[in-house]
Amino acid sequence: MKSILCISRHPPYSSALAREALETVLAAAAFDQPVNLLLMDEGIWQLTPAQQPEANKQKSLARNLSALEMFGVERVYAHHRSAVERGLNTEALCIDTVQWLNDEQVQQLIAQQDHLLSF
Amino acid sequence: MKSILCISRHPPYSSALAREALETVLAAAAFDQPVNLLLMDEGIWQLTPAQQPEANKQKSLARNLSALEMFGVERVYAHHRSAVERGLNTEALCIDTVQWLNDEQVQQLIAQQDHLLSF
Amino acid sequence: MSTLHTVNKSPFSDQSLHSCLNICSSGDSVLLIEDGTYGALGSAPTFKLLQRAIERDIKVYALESDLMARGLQSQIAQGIAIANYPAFVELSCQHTTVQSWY
Amino acid sequence: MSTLHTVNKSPFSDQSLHSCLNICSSGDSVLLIEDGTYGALGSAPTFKLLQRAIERDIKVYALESDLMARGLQSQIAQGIAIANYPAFVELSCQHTTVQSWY
Amino acid sequence: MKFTLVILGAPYSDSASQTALAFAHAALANGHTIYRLFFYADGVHNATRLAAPPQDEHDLPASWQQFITEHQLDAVVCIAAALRRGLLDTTEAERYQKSGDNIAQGFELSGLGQLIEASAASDRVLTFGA
Amino acid sequence: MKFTLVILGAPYSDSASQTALAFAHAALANGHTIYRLFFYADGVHNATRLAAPPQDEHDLPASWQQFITEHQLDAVVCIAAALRRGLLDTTEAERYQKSGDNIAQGFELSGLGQLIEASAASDRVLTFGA
Repeated sequence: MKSILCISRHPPYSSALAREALETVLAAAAFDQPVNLLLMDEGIWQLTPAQQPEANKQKSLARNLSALEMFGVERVYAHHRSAVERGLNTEALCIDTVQWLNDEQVQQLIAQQDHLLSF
Repeated sequence: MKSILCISRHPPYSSALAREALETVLAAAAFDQPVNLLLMDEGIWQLTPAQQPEANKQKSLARNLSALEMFGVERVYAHHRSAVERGLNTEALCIDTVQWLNDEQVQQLIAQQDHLLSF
Repeated sequence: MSTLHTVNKSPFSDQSLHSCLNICSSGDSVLLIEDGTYGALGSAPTFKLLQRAIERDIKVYALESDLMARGLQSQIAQGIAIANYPAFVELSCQHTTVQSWY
Repeated sequence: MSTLHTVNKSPFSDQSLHSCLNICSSGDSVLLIEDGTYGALGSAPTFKLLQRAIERDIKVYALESDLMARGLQSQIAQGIAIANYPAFVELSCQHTTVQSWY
Repeated sequence: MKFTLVILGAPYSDSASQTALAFAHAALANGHTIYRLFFYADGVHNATRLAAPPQDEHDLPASWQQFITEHQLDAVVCIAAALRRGLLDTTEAERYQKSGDNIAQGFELSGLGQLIEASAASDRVLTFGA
Repeated sequence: MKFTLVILGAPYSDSASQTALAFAHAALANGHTIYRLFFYADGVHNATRLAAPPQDEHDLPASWQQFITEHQLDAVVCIAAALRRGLLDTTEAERYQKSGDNIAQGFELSGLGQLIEASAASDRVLTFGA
């Protein structure tokens, strides 16, 4: 079995990329492939609480993030500095399975993988 | 007759946008519509000399820029600060019809227009 | 003679809002749309530039439905007004031209 | 265990190269492709960060055909090597994983 | 006022299409008129009739088509931009000997002259970038 | 080595498609193999058979198709991403009652499982982003 890390660096609603990254993670989990998700840079915005994309006729991404746990992806990794730089309140997020990583821990996580999928 | 200014802020080869901006300017000129082109931000890179996109099977944009004069677009406006910030040598460009504008002159140029087309 | 500037990129990753604020004139308006609405946060790297623009008599708005989509509506910095689509339309009428920064 | 990082956005407008250089580890390589090749210029805002990366034993390359398309091949900063597509392929074999910054 | 809207983004790639459509609805609701919609660059993908998104996702091409039909709007797709990107009507499919076409009813393939003419005839021109 | 390439960009929108194709050519020339090409997100537009760019412009969808056919490569287009964006084969066109289809021969519509399976089977996976 090869381990996959999906690195999601883009914000939630302006394009379908963040959603398509999550669908990839869910697919890997559904096929019992070891998979993790790392949010960094603008991808951090996927974690803001109280997202209401219905006004733009879009579906909430927070729901897909919540679904990860049910599919066996127990934590979502997120880059702490990306959040700090953006002033994101790390205590109030749309999911409660986030594990924050500093630069070094991100490097270690990447080094453990067989494959990276970049979104 | 209404005056049009096409503001081209994107670099030459990664997408078709810079080319499609030039095609718009050429079309306006062909229809005898008063039209000008302003290059700023990453659009400044369209002016670098010695572009050789053939290696990537693309056509040179410099040729389209040169064609503007034939269609009656006698100068190409370009934002001086964008060039300075990028270290572009303003003495060696792919065309010799560039008129450099400072921030204030860009503001004045914009204020004179009936319409802006943003590329 | 004035311009409505729309900006749709996040200033945390892209220079468009920065460029816009350097070029816009007194009497212009700036409307933050799509990912541009992240520029309404006080934590944005363009925050000071934006405050200076407001002091220069440039009005700054953020599009309501894009703020809501991103969960930002309660977090926007002072001096930025919330605009809905009808207001977007009327802003584009009040100004003579519209420049889109993307 | 090392990573090849490709970066395809210009550091003059986008933060991707900046983020990449903050995260990449000693022994990794960075390959500038497409508009990322503007990051090979000494005038780039990421220049110092890139020089420090080179000092940290990170190899930096720029893709030849993308440099040529943009007229940059004679202007790249010291310490950056030019790579063609066969070299790109071999870099992706020498490193165990590839991360694309875009 | 008379508006011309230039749409440069494809559905799903970015928000340009969605923002432009919401703006267009609001413009009509506010009592203005739309002289022309001009789909250019990646915006040509809004004219496809083959999109089949999941039922709970907004079908932007279908919404554009409905909006255009309902208000009898002039919706022009730049022909050069469309041909490059694989958007064809039956005439162009025949001319280029392509087996099939994919442009929805209500959209018309034409040249950049239509954008220039619309600019001359409109009070406001707005670009919706990708 | 066995490569899987993930292509996320449409022709003309950005360079992802062109870079991926040049990489793929070089990989085979260097003696490696390509286990699978996976077209996802906006990359699905590379699979159109209807593109008709000017003769002096590079026809990327045609080049991909030729490359795939010549080397008998496995080229999978993500079905969910394709349906959203208006890329269909005859089966899907029938299922969704769309009048037409536009996917070129050599490309196969399938699910994300094909990307996961390819990752498991490949030595290297590269993403070509937009």
